[in-house]
Amino acid sequence: MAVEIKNRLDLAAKSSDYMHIAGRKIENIHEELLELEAKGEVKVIHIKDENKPLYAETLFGWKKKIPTNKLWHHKSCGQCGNIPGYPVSVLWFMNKLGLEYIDERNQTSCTAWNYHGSGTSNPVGLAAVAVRNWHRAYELGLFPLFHCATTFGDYKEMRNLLVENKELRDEVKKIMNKIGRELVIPEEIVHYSEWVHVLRFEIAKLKKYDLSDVIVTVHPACHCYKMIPEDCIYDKEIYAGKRTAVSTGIALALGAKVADYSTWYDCCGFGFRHILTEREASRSFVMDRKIRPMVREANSDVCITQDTGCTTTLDKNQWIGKAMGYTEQVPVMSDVMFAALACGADVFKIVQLQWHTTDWRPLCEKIGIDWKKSEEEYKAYLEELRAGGKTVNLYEYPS
Amino acid sequence: MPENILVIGGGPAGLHAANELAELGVSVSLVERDAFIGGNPKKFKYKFLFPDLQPAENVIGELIKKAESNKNIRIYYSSEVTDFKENGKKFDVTIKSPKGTETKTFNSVIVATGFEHFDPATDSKYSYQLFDDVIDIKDLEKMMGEGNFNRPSNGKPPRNVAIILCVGSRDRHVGNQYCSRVCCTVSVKQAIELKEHFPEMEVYIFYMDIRTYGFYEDLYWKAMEEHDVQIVKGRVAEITSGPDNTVICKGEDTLLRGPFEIPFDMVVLASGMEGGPQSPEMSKKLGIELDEHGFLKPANITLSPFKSNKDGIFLAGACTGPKAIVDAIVEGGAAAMNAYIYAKKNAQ
Amino acid sequence: MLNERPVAEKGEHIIARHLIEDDRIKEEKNLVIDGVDVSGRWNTFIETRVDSEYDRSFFEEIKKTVVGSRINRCWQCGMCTASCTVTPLYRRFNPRAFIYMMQLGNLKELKKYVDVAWRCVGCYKCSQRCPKQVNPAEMMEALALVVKKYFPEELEKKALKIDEDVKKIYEEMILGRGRLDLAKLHTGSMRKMGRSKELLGKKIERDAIFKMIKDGRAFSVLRLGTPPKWHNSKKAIDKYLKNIGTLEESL
Amino acid sequence: MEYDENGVSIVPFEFKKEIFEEAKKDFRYEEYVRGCLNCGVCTGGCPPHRFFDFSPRIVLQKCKSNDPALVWEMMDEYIWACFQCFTCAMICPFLNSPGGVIAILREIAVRRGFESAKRVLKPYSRVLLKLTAYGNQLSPDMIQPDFFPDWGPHIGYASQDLPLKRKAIPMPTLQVTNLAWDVAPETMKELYTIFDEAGVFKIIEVVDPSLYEIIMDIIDDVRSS
Amino acid sequence: MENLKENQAAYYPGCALLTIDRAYNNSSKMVAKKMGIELVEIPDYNCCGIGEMKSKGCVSLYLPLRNMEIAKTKLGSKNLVMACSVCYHEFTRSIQRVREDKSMLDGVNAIFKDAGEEEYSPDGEARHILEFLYNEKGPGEVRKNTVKPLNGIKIAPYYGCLYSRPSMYTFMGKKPVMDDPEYPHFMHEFLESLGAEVIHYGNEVQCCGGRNVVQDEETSFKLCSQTLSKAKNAGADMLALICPKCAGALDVNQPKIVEKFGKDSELPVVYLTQLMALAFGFSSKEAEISDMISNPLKILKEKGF
Repeated sequence: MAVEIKNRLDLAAKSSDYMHIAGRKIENIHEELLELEAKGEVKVIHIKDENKPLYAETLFGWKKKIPTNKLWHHKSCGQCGNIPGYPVSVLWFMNKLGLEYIDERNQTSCTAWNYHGSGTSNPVGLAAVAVRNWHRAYELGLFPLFHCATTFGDYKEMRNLLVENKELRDEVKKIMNKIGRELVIPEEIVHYSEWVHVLRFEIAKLKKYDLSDVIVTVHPACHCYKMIPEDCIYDKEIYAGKRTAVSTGIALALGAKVADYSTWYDCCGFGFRHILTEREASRSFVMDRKIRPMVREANSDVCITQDTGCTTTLDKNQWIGKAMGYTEQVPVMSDVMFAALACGADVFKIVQLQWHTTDWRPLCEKIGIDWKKSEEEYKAYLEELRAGGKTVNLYEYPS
Repeated sequence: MPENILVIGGGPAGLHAANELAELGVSVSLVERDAFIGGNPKKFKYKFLFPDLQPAENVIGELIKKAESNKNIRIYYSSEVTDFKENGKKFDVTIKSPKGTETKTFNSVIVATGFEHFDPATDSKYSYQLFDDVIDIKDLEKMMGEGNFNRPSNGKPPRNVAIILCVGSRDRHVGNQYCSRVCCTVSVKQAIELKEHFPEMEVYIFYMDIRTYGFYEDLYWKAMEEHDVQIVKGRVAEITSGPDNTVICKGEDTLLRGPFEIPFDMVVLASGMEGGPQSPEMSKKLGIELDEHGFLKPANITLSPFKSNKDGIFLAGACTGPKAIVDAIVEGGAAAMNAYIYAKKNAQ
Repeated sequence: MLNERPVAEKGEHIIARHLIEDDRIKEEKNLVIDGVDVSGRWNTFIETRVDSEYDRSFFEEIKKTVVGSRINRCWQCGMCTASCTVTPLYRRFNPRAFIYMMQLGNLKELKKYVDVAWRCVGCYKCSQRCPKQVNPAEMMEALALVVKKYFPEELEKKALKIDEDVKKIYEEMILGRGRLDLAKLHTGSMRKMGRSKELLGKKIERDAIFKMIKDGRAFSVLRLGTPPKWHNSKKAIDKYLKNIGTLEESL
Repeated sequence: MEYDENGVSIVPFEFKKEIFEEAKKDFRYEEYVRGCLNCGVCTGGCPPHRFFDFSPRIVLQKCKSNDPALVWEMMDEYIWACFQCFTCAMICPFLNSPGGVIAILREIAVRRGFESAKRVLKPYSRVLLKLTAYGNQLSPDMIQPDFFPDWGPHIGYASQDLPLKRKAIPMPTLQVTNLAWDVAPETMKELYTIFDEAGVFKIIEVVDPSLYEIIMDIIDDVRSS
Repeated sequence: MENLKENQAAYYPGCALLTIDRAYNNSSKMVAKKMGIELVEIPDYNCCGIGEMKSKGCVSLYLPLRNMEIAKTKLGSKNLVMACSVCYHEFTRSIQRVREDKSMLDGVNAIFKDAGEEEYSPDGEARHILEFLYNEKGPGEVRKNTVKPLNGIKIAPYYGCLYSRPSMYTFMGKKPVMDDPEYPHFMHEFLESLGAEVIHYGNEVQCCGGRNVVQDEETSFKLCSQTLSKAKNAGADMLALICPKCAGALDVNQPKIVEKFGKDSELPVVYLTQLMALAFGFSSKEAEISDMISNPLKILKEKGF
């Protein structure tokens, strides 16, 4: 039976100064990619100065270039369909920070959720979809930013497969020819949470509320840090460089307390197919392996995630816990949504917590956010729209 | 005029080689990067050596005393070889020490630059440096050498301890595919010492294969039969926070085919041995071959394990691969004899 | 061989259902929460199967017994199971695993095997071949002690109950009289198993019994008697068993 | 189909061999299945292992055994217990990817239209439809109380007044209800070409013919618009 | 106390041999006598525990050792001969356990003390009749005494488990020759000396499941049918035993086994000492061959006995 682990609040901010030994570990895919580019085999979407890149260290000590400007949003179906506050918060911050980007209709899903859930695709299909979307960013002269962790993981894998297999490249080139596109590969595959991570101190400057009383538990996304792990950000100032730093980084930068719990490494129970068709497994996993430890061990006020599926799974499955005596509840939101809350974004119009199942109101009250006022305003706004009013958009399509 | 022989590295192998050569009347120059000699056993304060659990001081202290008292041996502390040139069958070597730089001609050279302990901090799954109570083999050796058997986090005796084998060995993630040979034996030795100090403590060893080869097996049997050390088959996959200030080791018990998540007061990582940065450095400076594991490569691993691929340069000890102190000493002797023969032949 | 995929009673919508033991599936047939009908699969939960502690006290307990004194030696090489006479007949009978579970104090896992654990035939092949002289054959006796103490309810199940009852007959005879009356053992056991009718009702049994009566062997049993002064031994044994302070203690 | 007591379908050995060969022919197989030390680290971190008697170590061991019968044992149900979280691949000291092998095996099960795969995918067809017909896997109007009673009464909130609430989202791409975001028809057409070429439609035809018909109708509409 | 003479040995009969398996008891004594050793029964013997008392701590050790103590005090013999393999196992086990573990010796002696008996010190050995006759007299002596060789009879020797296993108990300190625990051969040699044809069939030391024969017929019958059919298929006319427990499983239960597993498992079973008695010139009546349920008399008659 789990017991409170109160003394582990300091763990996340622990630092360490070990040395990575250069030249060991897995071969660096980036060098091979550049070789292919030199041979004219592929085109590479480079991160240019105009992308205002910042650097972060990955698991084995490589420097990863994270572009922060001139980005092409590769949205996530789960986020847009289910947790709209998720992409909206990203755009909200981009506007706040005065960064350039494009969000458009010419983008498909990465199709990897379907693949990992059902197996109804193949590497050629996955890689072609990936390249199509990459090429769209390329032709606009922008760098793609991926919102979903599964997209991120899948695209990392597709990049590696494309770099390593000529046959696959040829297949994909053939398909690209048919749709009038080319084989392009981005220099780095970048997840929005990495963008948040490298800009976390900039973001923290926008902070409106004091979070020092808020205890946060972080749920890292498997497809972020477990798939192609060498590409993930680890920071020696965060968890002593032992756990992926994104999400924890922004929570710390915002001044919240990050508590450890015993099932940090566990997945959320999404299981791709399971969340839709076998929720028996998903909900058991959520309650037993994630929510209960988060509440019992860490007394957590909020669970912070970095991915679509995790947010949905952890949020939606708490209510049914009552059926089997799981009384623990904790609001769930992504790191960027939490940051937006802290920086004064509207609870309803921007962060859109109204779509969430678990009760997030006590958290708002703890932070000092007047959610009732927001709710009133939102209701009035809806009436306005119903009467034929126009949406106040964060962004308009480029003409 | 006596032969001049250079020994690089003042660990067990280098010291023994130097002592043997000095006995033969050779003039030995011993270059040591640290301010002391005795190598890793001295540096990390090893307490007892297997298999007979004699105090490390008896062995290492004896080697140091001999070297320091022999006037045929000149020891360069805190020094390094900065320049190395072949001069016919001889070698012109520049040694940089705090006292200055000097260039000498040597008839032959023995490389005994030893190994480095694998740093478990570079393998994230073990949470080393994240949890105070997760320590490694050399930390524990040092603690025990100082008479401290308590938990680093709170100074209290641990109720149970997990020892995790194959940390940094047999793992492609960290780039080390080889078996480090001695960690199993050191671990069972440490388990015995822990149990002797705290008989009530529970000690568990998580293993994939236990490789206490040869007579070292005696220690393994002793640990089980006399000290009730429990072995559990399964490598640990994760270490996380546990209740009451413990850390939880998670893994699969491959014999029961089920998951375990056990809280421990202290976890000891049996980190392996690596060639360290000094091996490629030697390879570059001396122009000798490096193997795919990051150690120096013997000319013929079976016939002449103590020879480098270059005539006149000999290898001894853990610079050619993980080995026990006794093997390092044996190789020191063998390298000394071969270096002496080479020097004698080509003295004119 | 089955013509249809086996369907479980609970959690039948879980694809890999046979990878979960039945008792780990929690499901309410009819359930309404907050006005929402979540009957059946909508409230199914699966319990985890994680081992979260090692119970060493259990190991110490076994180590104190005569039969289990070498439990600390076992290194799980599997020679015992490889040699075992019973394993080929009952795959789940695995001495190596039983010893391991006892070493780690994993009662939860052990309990799953109680139904086969008693089947050891005591042939000592395992003990002969064990490279560390753990004596697995006797470890199975230790296992019986464990079952008796920790899962007394399991002893009520049919096969185990018979084993236990027969053992009791042996015990009463040997400790009570100092000698064993094989005829009485046979008839007593048959009675315990509810097979008394077979004794004279079944031709094979009847033939053997008549044969033994005819050649006089049946009556020799009656003359076996009890060693003189056995009551002294009996008293000493009883005293020992009361105060032994281990799993072997008789209550 | 006949099944053994573990729910594994009974097929001739030759067929098992054929399936195993098909898996081995996949260009990723060699990279995913290198060697196995049987150390159990993969399973030690495996989330479904906590609930199912499912173990990536066993997956690897069975593949390494080179015994088609053992691999076949996993084809019906075993492979579908995996959560595809890739903890195993992250941690394996041999750099195997048991999760990746499972993806290959699932592909085969689906491509071949195994009964088990059909059973698994039946409730999944709505997602397949959205994805292949519109290039977008999920839509806000899919979350209906009927399908998600276990997500509680709040689910009702999402489905009430949905178009208005979607309209209130300050991103033009998101102001639709039948898709997660508004995908341009030209973009959909590109995707159809990709799926055609990669054989994805063919797979769906095998595994769910009626779904295939529906999808084709939609595609024809989009293509002719 | 009456000390034994030189050609006498202390003998532990055991419960089965005094009753149901009297044929084994009597033939053993007859054969030993013929070979020059008189087996003298110890008085006031008690049951060895027959393997069923192992869960009773030191009681399981006390039971056999009490008999060793009787042999020592009443007959002045440190050693004790017995014909039953189960008894043999219990005796050797007890002696070995108290020898290597002082705490167990103390436990046993506490019972001895409470019972008002003399304390036990582990200095003697238990001997199995086969091993005893082999080591004391040898196959040569057998051949010498054979007056009616068993020519033309194909015999499958069956040792069972506890005669030879585990060697850490059974053959500790036995001189001059130890039988092989995995491939015992003393009975082979005896049978050859008797003039019989020895059949090799692979199940010589396979278990008969006799220990659980009462409560677990299922297992025992399966094991027995394997052994019987293997021997029969190898061409054996009969199976020779050295343990009454094995007889319980293979002989007494044979009709049931045949009923369940078919005629393949039908094979006459006889004790080694009975065969020796026949070859030594005793009549089949004296050897009490008719006691066996599996009817070895028929084949013996065919072969001229």
